Amino acid sequence: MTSAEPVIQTTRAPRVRRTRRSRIRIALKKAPLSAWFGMGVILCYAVVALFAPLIAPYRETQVFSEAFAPWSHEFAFGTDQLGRDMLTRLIYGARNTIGIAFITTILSFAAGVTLGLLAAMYRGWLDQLLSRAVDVLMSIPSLIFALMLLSIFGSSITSLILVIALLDSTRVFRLARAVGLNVVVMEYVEVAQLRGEGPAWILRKEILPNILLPLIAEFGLRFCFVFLTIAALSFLGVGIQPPSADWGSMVRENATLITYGDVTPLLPAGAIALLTVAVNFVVDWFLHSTSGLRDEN
Amino acid sequence: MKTSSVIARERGTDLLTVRDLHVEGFSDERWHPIVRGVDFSLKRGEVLGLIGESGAGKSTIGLAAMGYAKPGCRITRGSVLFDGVDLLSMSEARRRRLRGSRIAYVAQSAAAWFNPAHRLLDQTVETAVAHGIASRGEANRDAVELYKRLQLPQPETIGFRYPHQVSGGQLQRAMTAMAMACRPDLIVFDEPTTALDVTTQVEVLASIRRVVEDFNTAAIYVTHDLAVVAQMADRIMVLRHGQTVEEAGTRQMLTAPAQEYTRTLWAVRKLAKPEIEARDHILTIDNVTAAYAGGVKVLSDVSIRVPRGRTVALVGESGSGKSTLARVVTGLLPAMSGSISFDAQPLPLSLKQRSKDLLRRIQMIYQSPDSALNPRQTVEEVIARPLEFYLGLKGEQRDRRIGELMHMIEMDESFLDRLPGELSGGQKQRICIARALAANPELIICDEVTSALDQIVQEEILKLLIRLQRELGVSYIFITHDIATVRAIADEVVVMHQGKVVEQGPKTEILTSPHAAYTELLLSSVPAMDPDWLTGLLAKRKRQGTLDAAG
Amino acid sequence: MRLNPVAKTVLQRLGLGLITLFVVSIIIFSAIAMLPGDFAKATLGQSATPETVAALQHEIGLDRPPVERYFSWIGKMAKGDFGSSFASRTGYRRTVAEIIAPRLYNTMFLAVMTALIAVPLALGLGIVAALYRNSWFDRVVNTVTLTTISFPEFFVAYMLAFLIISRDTFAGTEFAQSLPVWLAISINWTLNVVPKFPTLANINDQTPFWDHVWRAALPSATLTLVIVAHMMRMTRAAILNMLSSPYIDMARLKGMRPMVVVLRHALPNAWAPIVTVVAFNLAYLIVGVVVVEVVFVYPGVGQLMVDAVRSRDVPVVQACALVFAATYVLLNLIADIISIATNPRLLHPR
Amino acid sequence: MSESEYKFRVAQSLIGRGKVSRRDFIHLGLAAGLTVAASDQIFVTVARAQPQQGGFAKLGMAHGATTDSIDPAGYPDTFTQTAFSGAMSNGLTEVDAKGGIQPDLAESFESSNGAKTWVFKLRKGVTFHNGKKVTAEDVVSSMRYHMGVDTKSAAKSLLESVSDIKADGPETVVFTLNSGNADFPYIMSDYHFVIMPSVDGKADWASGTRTGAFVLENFQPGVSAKLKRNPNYFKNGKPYLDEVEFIAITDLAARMAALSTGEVDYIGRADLKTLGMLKRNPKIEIIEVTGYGHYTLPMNVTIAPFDNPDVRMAMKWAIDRQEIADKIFLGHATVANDSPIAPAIKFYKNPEPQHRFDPEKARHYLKKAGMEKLKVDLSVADAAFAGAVDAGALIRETAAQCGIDVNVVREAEDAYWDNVWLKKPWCASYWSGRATADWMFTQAFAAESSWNESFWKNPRFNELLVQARAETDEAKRAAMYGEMQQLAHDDSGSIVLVFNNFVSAQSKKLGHGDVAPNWENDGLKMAERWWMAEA
Repeated sequence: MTSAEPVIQTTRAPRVRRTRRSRIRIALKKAPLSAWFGMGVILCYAVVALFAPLIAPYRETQVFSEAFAPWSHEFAFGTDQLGRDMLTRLIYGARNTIGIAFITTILSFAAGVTLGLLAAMYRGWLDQLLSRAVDVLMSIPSLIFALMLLSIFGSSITSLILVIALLDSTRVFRLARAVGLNVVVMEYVEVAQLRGEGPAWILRKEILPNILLPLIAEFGLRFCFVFLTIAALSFLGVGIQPPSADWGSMVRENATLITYGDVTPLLPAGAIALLTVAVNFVVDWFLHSTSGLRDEN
Repeated sequence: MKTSSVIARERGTDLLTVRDLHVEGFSDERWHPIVRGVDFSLKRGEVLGLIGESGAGKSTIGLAAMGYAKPGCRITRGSVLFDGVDLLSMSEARRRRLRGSRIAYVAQSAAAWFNPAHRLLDQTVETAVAHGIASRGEANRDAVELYKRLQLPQPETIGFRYPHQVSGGQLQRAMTAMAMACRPDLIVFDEPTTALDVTTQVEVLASIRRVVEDFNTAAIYVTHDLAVVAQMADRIMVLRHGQTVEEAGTRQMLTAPAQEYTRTLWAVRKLAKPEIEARDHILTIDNVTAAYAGGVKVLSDVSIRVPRGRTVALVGESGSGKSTLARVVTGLLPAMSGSISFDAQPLPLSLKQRSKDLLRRIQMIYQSPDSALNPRQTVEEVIARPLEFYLGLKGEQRDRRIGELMHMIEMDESFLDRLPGELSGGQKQRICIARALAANPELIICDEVTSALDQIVQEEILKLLIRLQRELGVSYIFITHDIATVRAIADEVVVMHQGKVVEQGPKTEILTSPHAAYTELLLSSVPAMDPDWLTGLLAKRKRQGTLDAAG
Repeated sequence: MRLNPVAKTVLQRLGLGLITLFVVSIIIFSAIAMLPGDFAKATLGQSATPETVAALQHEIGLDRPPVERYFSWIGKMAKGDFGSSFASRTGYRRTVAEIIAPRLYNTMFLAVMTALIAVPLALGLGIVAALYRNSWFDRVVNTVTLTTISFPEFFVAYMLAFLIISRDTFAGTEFAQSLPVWLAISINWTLNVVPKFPTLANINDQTPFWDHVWRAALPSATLTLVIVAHMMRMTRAAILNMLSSPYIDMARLKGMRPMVVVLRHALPNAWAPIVTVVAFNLAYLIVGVVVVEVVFVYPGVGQLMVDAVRSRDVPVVQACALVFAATYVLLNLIADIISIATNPRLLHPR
Repeated sequence: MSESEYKFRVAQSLIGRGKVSRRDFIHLGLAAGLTVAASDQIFVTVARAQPQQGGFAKLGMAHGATTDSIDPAGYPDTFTQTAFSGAMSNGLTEVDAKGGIQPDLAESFESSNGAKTWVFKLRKGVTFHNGKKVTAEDVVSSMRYHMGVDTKSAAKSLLESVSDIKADGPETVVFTLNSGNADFPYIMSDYHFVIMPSVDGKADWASGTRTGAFVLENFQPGVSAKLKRNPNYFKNGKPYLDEVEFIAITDLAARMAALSTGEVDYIGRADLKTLGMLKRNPKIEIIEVTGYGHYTLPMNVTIAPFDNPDVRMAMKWAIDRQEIADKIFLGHATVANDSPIAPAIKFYKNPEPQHRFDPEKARHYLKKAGMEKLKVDLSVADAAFAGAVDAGALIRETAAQCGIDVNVVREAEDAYWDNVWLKKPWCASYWSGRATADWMFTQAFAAESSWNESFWKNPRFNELLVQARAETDEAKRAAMYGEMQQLAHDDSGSIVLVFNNFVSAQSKKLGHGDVAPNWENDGLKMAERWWMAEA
């Protein structure tokens, strides 16, 4: 505060009234080019995923007579081994892969954040119990464990989502607990405790809003990891199952073509990579703007 | 300062000349001016005091005098002539050679400015060795010499400790030793004693002053504390909003400031509330003992009475247990033994056992409004919550009450949709006060509520608190380490030291004729607005042999 | 008694680690018990008669209740006996130890080889990127590493294999013929500069050391690409994080060169997060490389465990899981020890 | 024919015996009016066609697991079968390249008593790898290893009809069967029935001592098996190779890459997708053999709606077998006609009419069954066969055009054979095929067989099956098997989609004769039969 007048700024008119929307607008305006690129790509993917049936030229599983058709007007990226349009498969692949990864990440965050914050807030035996449980889960190789669990519960999409969400929530738990611990010691949390607020209110109103940014950043990263995990599981044969199109399986199915310099497997792999890079750009920007770290030179 | 040395220094030539200095800082994606055209010069061996409130640009100027701008800042215009060469136009490599060797820096919080990963000695000698001024062995021996001069305990071995292993006062002196390692021509002191307790501050000031004089080093001494700068500087420059308000010799500046702003600055330390007798006690603490997990006792056998509608100031240095006492009263740290009664009723010791209404009646305000306000809640959300939670107010009723509270803390209602980050420190503290008031409390515990604020703002807040007490009849427990604050607000004073109550009584009595030796030491360590205060105090203490005892 | 903080952490973590291993063994055992089918059905396959299956189940003790089997297993474990694979037959004992040992050696070999390349590379790149942050170098390194982790691991592996194959085939492809001659020639030349690493890493216990290195080159390169990004980014971030500390300003004000500022003043304080990430990635090198093992036919523990899960060879699965869990626990312990050792506050309490 | 041409011809015939050097041959070729390149080409081709001694072949197998062992009770896939049965061991008989049965360790065999008694005479002077002579006792122990209550052999069911085995002197073994079986020698060619030395009356499999062309040198389960030539092998001149290494490369792309980079000389189960591109490589040869294996979709005829023969017929017409052959198997399969007997098998007869995709006919039969529309579940998983799920997708598309809504249900791959096959009303299945019609029908179509996957019980069929088995008159047998194939085609619940082709790829450095169709990898005997044409 810079004013020296003993009279307080009772009369001073505040600056423009700031709503949440205007704050977001200001933040967006400051975003660097890479973040804009990232957001643009994510938006495109989201649109494609949401409106796949409208955008795709054919039905997801529609079969044409010609397998391995070359690129043409009719089939922009040719057809696959069953004679399905590659472009259509890519578009539906976006829907399936992103959709599943998104739901999985949401679930893993819901579980991880809730438990992590509870552990941070209550410490003691609850913290010990949860932390040790997470240690145990993390010490089992996750890919192989996922493989086992999926074998037990079947490779349905539901169990795929639940299993990956469970294994992934361990890392979210760790992060949420760590950032939560930083916030729990803040005096405004103490103020709420002194006021007599219940734990749910404190979690939701005092702690969560303050760890949202790192969590969102982590969300982006975990989303990508889930993506790659699904691809790896598809590689081991328990990922998203055909005839649903998914990028991991599409890479896997066409992998042998790479040996002959065929670019077909590059399309889904590139689609995965582009999204991952885009998400990371946005995450970098988020982390950068929250850490208060300035890259000057 | 000692008159003889002042004369000697005045014979020096111009060492540093700063002309038309402009510095900008980057925030909200924009460059804002921080320093707007400051000129000054400094002779060899001379000490210049830079004084001003936060945001006045005094630290920035101090760094700019080294040709350095903090990350996020840039020097946009001006020249800094050091020994005849412009620091701003020379190459980075040449500037680097000057830094540390001929111009050195001593920072406010040595604990943060020392690298935690290296031993003190390694950091002390680093500059000398890196600049090729001394060999490692020579530098080590010299460092020990400097430690001795700065009166560090065990100068032979203290260098082998890590920063976290020594106390704040010692660290500050070690940092001065580090700055002195190359015997620079100029040292920039950036609030070197602000983070220290008053009793420690005296010693550090004395040490610093001695080495600066011994080596005839020129210095820029940046501080917000007039009394401190009065002890150290030959000349004082008052800054405001990145501009010079006025500049003059120390004595002249203290006695006859030319500008109105300077006079306001000088005046703030004179606020004093007349004390009033109390009728009864709202809070009685009897023989309370408390300890943190791990069994370290922080309070032992503490008994305090808080008169209704009055203010009890809890005075003591860091570690005296005064903040712990606040936690005991609020129930966050239930006392191990002893009893507390509130409004003649026994108060459950643990927070969990207290009723909602009881919680409402005791509120707390914290030292740092930054951490006491949730950065993600608007002012309205902050103030409204206690209204809804305790009083169940809704809709129009609630909004009306919020309006009243804003009025009470003298803030416009248009602030309601702001986030704490968009407010100044004083405004934030007002919001914290409003939040406490919203509960209609009977007792408010104020934990160092003014110490993070500028002095003018401090005064405003103190006045506000006094007015509210008068109007609402609320009682305060006012925790502070600052005697001026005590003078301003207290009716009764409790002096604490190492977890025990040293003395308790009416303000005037304690401040004028203390009974306990510790109280006396504490009071005598508070710098006065008199350039000869430190010299006099040191002389007096030397006679009494109390200087070492206090360390 | 006041213990040295390192010793205290080690003891505490080892204790917790043992409990972790115990719980892991229970979880894995139950998981296999819940898997459909068992070893007998899995090995005998489609055409086995029920009597045959029953006879085999009896021989390997699968007809006993799971709880009893678990306790007999853990009883042996406590004595250091990992037991025998279900693939053992009367007169033909295959102990779990002898099955795992060579695989574990291979896995460790690959992990150490990769770590020796990847960790210095990641730290170096991270430090240089932090030093020249926002320079073109920083941006290029960031984007490249980011891209490598953005592709599925097996895709990276296939791409590397493709590069090797292209040495011989590139000139004949339509793509090459569509390029200008000079470009085609130079690409072909570039491809042939790379040594012809084997795409098949099928080593065995008789493979000489350097041949082992040679054969493990591609798997190692794949893993390097996969893990460098994470470690490099963390190194960079940790150092940058430190660069906003006041003591970095102090170092600059003391006239230290930027390299000295980063190496002597920022890096020592950034070890803890870096070491944690390095430990995480090393654990991944041992625990998570099953995909790379499959693609390059490298006989490591990951593939062994997947095989054992498929065939329900419980003792082998259990042993693999314990080896993995122990690796995880130990690496984290080492990371913690390094974090303490590099932090004077923890190493030398007041 | 000029003299030089004559000399050239003679020289060609001498190449194989290593009597003519490449250089001399080219000179002769020049003399005969050929270019250097042309005569060199002829040299290489001729040389490949002639077995040569020596060399070390690396063979990439599509299977291999860490639980593999040399125990003949197992041998679950091509790795163990080719390496341990085919290369290391011999059975009493073997199937030749034309699908005929030949004696192997046996010198001869004959039946009596309506094919109920079979007498095998052993070859004289054959020894195990350790020098011990092979006796009838060894044969009896080896067979008993797969019999009895407590055997763990996967081949137990094959010998269930054997009531007694005994040695008649050191060189004769007599099998007594419960009922006549004219094809019993074929059963003896099964890869499980390798002859092992008898130790204390029990077959000793663990030592790895067998009679085969190769001796096991090093075996790392799931990784590789290295074998070296058995110098005392009883077949004259064989094996040609000095050493073979079988390498487990389960990943398809890795297998293809290993062949392309020359790290292996042969791979089983080549990638069909890139076969066209692989063919362009002049150093690579591709071998395709129609095997006995076939892919089926058994419908449980005891459960509605498949209890109605017309529904079954509608389903049979609603599937485009050609499309499945083209797309799932990329043309590397032979369209089948709802009979499990492969063209290469004796008594094969293609039933009439050929079932193909015909929406008209499918609707016709559906209507005949009294239905307009039909909704059925098809349970699939790639555990049944690779591509089963995709096949389901194709079937759904074609069936939809016939008014049949096929709901493709994905099942878990693990324990598919436990939980889905024989349990779900309609699912996908695979048979590796049997060498004789009787064997195939007995296992998969006979009423009492536990693997009668469509639960089909046709009295006439089962009557014929028993009669034909004991019948020794070839013509009568042919007629009976012809009728049985027609019955299966017309009435059974098994939709037989296609017969698989074994597609392997190898470096042209490897030479071989005709390739046997009974199993993959030249009837599992590639190590013994193939040679290295150029080092």
